[in-house]
Amino acid sequence: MNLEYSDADQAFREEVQNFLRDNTPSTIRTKIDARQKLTKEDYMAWHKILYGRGWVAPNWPVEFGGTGWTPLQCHIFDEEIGLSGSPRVLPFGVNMVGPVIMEFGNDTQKAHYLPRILSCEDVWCQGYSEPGSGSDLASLKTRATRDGDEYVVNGSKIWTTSAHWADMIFCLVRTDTNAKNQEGISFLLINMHESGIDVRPIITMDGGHEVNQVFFEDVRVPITNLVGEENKGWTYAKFLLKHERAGIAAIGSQKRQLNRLKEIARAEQSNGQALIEEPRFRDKISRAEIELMALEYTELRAVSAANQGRVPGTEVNLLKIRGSEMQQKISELLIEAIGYYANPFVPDSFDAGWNEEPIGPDYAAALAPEYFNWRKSSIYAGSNEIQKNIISKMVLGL
Amino acid sequence: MNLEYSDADQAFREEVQNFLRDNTPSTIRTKIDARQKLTKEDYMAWHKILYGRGWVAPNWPVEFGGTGWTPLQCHIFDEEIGLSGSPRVLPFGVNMVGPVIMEFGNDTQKAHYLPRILSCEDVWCQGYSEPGSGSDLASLKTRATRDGDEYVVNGSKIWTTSAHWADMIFCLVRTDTNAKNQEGISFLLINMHESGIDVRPIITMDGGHEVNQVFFEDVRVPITNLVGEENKGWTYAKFLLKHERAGIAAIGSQKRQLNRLKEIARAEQSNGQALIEEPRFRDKISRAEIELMALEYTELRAVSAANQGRVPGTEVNLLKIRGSEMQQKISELLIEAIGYYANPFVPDSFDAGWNEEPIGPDYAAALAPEYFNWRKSSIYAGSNEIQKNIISKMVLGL
Amino acid sequence: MNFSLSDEQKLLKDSVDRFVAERYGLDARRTLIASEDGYGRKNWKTFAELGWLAIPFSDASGGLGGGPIEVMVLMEAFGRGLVVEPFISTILMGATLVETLGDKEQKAAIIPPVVRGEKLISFAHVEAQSRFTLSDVITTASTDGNGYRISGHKAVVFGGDSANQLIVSARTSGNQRDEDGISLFLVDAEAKGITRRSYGTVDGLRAAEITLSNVLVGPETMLGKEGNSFAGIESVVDGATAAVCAEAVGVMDSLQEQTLEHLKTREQFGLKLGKFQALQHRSVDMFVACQEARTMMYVATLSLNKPRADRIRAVSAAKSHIGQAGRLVGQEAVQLHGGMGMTDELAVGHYFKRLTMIDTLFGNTDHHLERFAATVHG
Amino acid sequence: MNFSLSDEQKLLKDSVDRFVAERYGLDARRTLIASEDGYGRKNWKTFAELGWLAIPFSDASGGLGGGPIEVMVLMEAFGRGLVVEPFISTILMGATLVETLGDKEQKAAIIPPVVRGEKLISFAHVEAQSRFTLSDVITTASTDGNGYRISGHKAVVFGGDSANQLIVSARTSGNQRDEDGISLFLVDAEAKGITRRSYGTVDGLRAAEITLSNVLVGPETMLGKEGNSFAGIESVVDGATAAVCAEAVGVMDSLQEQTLEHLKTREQFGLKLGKFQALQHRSVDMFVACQEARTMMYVATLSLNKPRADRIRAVSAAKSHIGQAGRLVGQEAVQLHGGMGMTDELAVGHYFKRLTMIDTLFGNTDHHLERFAATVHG
Repeated sequence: MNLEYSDADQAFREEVQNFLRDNTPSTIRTKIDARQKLTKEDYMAWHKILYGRGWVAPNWPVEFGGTGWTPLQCHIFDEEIGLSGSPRVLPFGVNMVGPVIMEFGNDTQKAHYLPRILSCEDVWCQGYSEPGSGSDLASLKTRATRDGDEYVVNGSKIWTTSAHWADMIFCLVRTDTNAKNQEGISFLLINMHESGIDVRPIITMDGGHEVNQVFFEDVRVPITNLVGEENKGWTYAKFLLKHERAGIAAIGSQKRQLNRLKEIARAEQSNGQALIEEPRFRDKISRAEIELMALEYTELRAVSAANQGRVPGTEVNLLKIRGSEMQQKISELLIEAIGYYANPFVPDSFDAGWNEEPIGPDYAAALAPEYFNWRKSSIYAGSNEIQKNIISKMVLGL
Repeated sequence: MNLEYSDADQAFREEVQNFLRDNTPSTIRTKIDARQKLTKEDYMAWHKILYGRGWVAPNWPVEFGGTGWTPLQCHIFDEEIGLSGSPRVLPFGVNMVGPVIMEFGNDTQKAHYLPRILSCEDVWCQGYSEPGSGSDLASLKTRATRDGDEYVVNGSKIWTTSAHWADMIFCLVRTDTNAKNQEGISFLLINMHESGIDVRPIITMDGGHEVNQVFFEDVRVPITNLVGEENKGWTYAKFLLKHERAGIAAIGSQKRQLNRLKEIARAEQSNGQALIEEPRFRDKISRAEIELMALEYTELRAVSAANQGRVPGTEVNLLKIRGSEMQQKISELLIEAIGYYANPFVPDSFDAGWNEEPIGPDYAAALAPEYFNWRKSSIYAGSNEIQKNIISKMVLGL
Repeated sequence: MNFSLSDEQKLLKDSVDRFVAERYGLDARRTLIASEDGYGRKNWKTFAELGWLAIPFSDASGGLGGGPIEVMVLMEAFGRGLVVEPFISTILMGATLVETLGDKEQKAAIIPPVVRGEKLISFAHVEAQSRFTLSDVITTASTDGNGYRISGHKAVVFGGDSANQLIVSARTSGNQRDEDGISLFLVDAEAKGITRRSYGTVDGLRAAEITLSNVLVGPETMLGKEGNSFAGIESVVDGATAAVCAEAVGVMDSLQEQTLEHLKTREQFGLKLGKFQALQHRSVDMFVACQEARTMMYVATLSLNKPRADRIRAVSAAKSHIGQAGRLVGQEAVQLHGGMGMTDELAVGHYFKRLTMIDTLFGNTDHHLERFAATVHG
Repeated sequence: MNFSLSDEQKLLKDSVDRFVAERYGLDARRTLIASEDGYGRKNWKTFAELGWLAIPFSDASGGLGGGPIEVMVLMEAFGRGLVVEPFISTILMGATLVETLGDKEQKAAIIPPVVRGEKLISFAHVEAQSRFTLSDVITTASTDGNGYRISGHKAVVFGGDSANQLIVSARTSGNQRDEDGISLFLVDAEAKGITRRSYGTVDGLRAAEITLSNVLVGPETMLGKEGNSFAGIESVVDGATAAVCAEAVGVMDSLQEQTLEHLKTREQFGLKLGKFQALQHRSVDMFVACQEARTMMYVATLSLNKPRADRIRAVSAAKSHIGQAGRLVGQEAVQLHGGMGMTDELAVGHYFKRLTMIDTLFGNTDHHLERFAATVHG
């Protein structure tokens, strides 16, 4: 037992750090530092830089273009991405549909889609949730009806992140309406440029546009776009959930946020002293730091087990719960730190090119919208209530 | 709207204070100050003193020997009892079975039992819970089978406070085993000195003996001891619950505990200063004080409404939850205040007449046992989970 | 001891509840926020006609002689409706400072037009470094002939964008956080040397950063005695603090109702959400928080006219308590709504944002915990 | 980065787990507590035979050269079994102080008999006023010829009732809370001038109040250099703190298991308690708390040999975190057991009491939060 990273891992970490420092485009770096929105082009540019280095899909097997890194190396890579504030690669291709195609797709699908995911020729999004089925995913109603060599898809998906950027969507659709809920579902790949697809933005309470509702009206999809077997989609969806949640605790970016909190608490004044000197606020920071330490090493326990070849289990559910709670806690402390300057809201200031004086300190503008936005993290990717149901059943046997 | 007590209420409060100061026997006062256990004789003596003053049953109608006080006066009386640390009258006669007999008993029962409750000729206890039925009270199994002019009672009751002191027990018993759970239950008064009754002490984790398990084996009870109608006991039990919980938030005694906490925090040292000066602990006291303020005035909202003739509703459930949480919180702060001296445990020191030097400060000995003992308050009298179920259904309509 | 409204107060409550129910749908509010003024001039006129703007002022000043309870009744309803009109900034802060500290002429000049809805006044007090410390003022007013020249920067002045007049606090003596030495000046919002930078807030209000650069004012603009305004500021801010406690209670009750409605409607796994026990118990926690917040609203409101220490104890206890209760209710309301709770389309997010920002007004939970402790434990 | 036990450590774990499972039922423990010694002499002998008492000491001292991980393995199992034998006081405090600060002769005289189970030593350090401040010592040792005379009162000395020897801390110079000026003395527990008042504790251990009145000791009894013991005390106490973290994790895991067992067995309203969603989610909160507490146990244990600041950061983070997690798990375990959880008869209350008292040992949650903050933020 030990908490140390090996020399090789340390060297790997430095390699990642150097790469991130030397290869993040200055346009992106400027936006990150100013906490402005990244565009689709920014994400694509960054994806291609990682692709060029061979690092875009660390978790993939080497034969498909992965890195062959150990789980611990993948963790270090994720942590450094987060710490540096570099964008994460959009997960829908690389982390989600990619592994499903690898595992369950046919050779044609593998040959066609996987390279395009790696190179970012296709931007993907995920069609799971529907307006009527939130936590109860298996009650989904979007139908795919067989018509010759095609499926005809009708229905609607909601909370579809990046649908407005995407070329492809992977969908759970109902192919057998007579079967019980979880049976009768298929896993279908749909071209977003097909006619009959309508993407409508959903503005969230922070004023941002990340998610959409996607409408399908008689959208025709070749049956060759079916992954695996018809009516077996639920199996693939469950397989995918495990991949979706790797790194979900986002240790690196949480450490970055905590550092930012400390910087702000050093800069903010309270009654003539730095806010960080105020015992109550200092305690809150300390508690967050300790909780983050507990979260980090709980994740490392799982990573270390994976490093020794053990298959990850239900610890992802625990990490999802605690990771989202921590993100929310730190973002709450961030707005608490800035007092009255949490109030001003200048949406334009989040766009690149805005170069007016900030209202109040330059770190303040984004914090309240970020706090509002982070409320999503205990809702999405399986709400924390669903995570608790899962742990209760699968781990505790209740 | 105003928060002020009227002059008449203030004068009443002073009358109560003076009475308590002048009439609490010194033997009892000494034990209270030393935080020693009161005996049955102490409780009976105190009961008789209040009886002598006509104050033993404030909530009863004047015709039965009550005081005719307003609900606000009753609240003031309770508060002063708690603040002074005087014993509370055992509730099972005065607050529980008394009102049931008044409302549902026949004239013979009223004439026989009510005066004896007032004068403490009978000490009562309550036979509700059973080993198999905790929160699910209506699943009780103790049976009363009719045999001529008698019922024959078999079964067992648990958590019976003061059963080892009691002359009488009021019991919920099953008189119709074919009826659904809540039907088929009757309300029976049983003489504890009857043969076939066995009282076995239950020692709680604080080392104390307050509760018992009571066993009934072929206990013969005259049918004249049935209150109201056979198989209607559940109605009477529900009626009683409202009476049981009046004053459940125990504002006066909680204020007394909070004052004690402050005294101890002034006496205890932490790093060369009084513990109460330590910002973290000071905050905990302040938070407790604010929470207690919220609880007190929430209760006063209910009392004030009752004073204007409105019937008390489900606020008792809220007061039960928050009252018990506060008791537990303050008792937790009390052990936190004394550091290492929470550890020593000298059971004899809680008995009257023990006059050795205390281990550590004289206020320390009882605090850990009290903390352990107060864990009961979120379990008994309808666990807080049951209270939440009730609010959810009755108030929120879920 | 009495927690019932008088018959007159009940009429006021009916009237404001009706206004909010009929005029303050989410869409109407959106339109107001997007408008140039950022609030409804017509609404403000209605407030004046209904006498609401006159409530806190004495008969002598041209008001209706109402008190904290009437203000509480209004503010609770404003919370339920997420009303954006500048009632706090103009009525409870600006004009109430004039009522509290002004001389006869100042009251006569200001309160009647305010009450008629013709004049807006904001209190330009908070500064970038001051956080919640009311005595932390570095804006200075130095004498110049009979008058003064004021220079400094005032931060997040609510209603400062639309105000006709500003009450500016400035230091005429003393050090940065001294209570003595703070003076107040009634300044025309368009006066020479004043720069206003206006903006919206995350919860749909308007505010401004206000820079004063050698703004020349006459001696008649001074409100109260030179260097002696702190006690007045403190009592007015305590009143406004109790008022936002009432607003918070209105917001919280509405969130609780919206959430219950959602739980009773939305189905998952073949059951209404409200049948899931974990959500039931969390709804009860929200309910308890709302009830206790209401209690503390009463305690604060009914203590405003008590001696200073009692007032501080009650107001700070309430603001601290409601800050925590509001966090619980707001966060749970969003969570129990699921994805829909995150959208701009549904009301719940807007209520959540207002509740979040109320915690930053006049001192957050921790600030008032400290103030309570300092008053109670010395 | 590795969280697996070595094969040897796994053998140790099997052995201590087996001992606890087979010998430490609640009734056996009750008998030990009620016995005159308050612990099992036979058990202690077994510990010696199995080599457990030798684990933390170097080969040179007659030990087995084990480290923090082996101690953690033992302590976690002791937590699961609520073991009352004086392992912390004698092995982790008393003898480890000798190992850390003693000279060759002292080690030779003390560690071998301790390891053989023939000698018990307690550390008499805490005083009535000191709370959790390790440097707060007013017991004095003044020179007398070649030796010293020690006077003072030592509070809640665990194992102090049965110890053959005491290590007494006393001030040879400096002021009440100075780190410099604290010296340690090896004193015979029966020495002239020592009064011991023994008692049981709420969680079934034994301790004593120890009064020293002009106790004369020779210069050879001094452990370490005069006035220079603080660093040694601190590191030994950090080790013991990490050890009680491991004990707490054992207690918590057991409480979690007992509670799950209860929820799976007990029926109410026609259903197993474990089918009620509110209780399911609370069980998950307990589970998460146990998991994170285990993580922090590893972090503390694996940081004990790091530089001082790193060690403090890890140990204080762990003790603080586990204090909170333990409160949650303990209180919920009792609550979810209902009335039965309150009884002396069931195990759950005994585990709850031990967990509660662990928070008072070596500094509670708040103390370690402060210590963490002071180390991290300076």
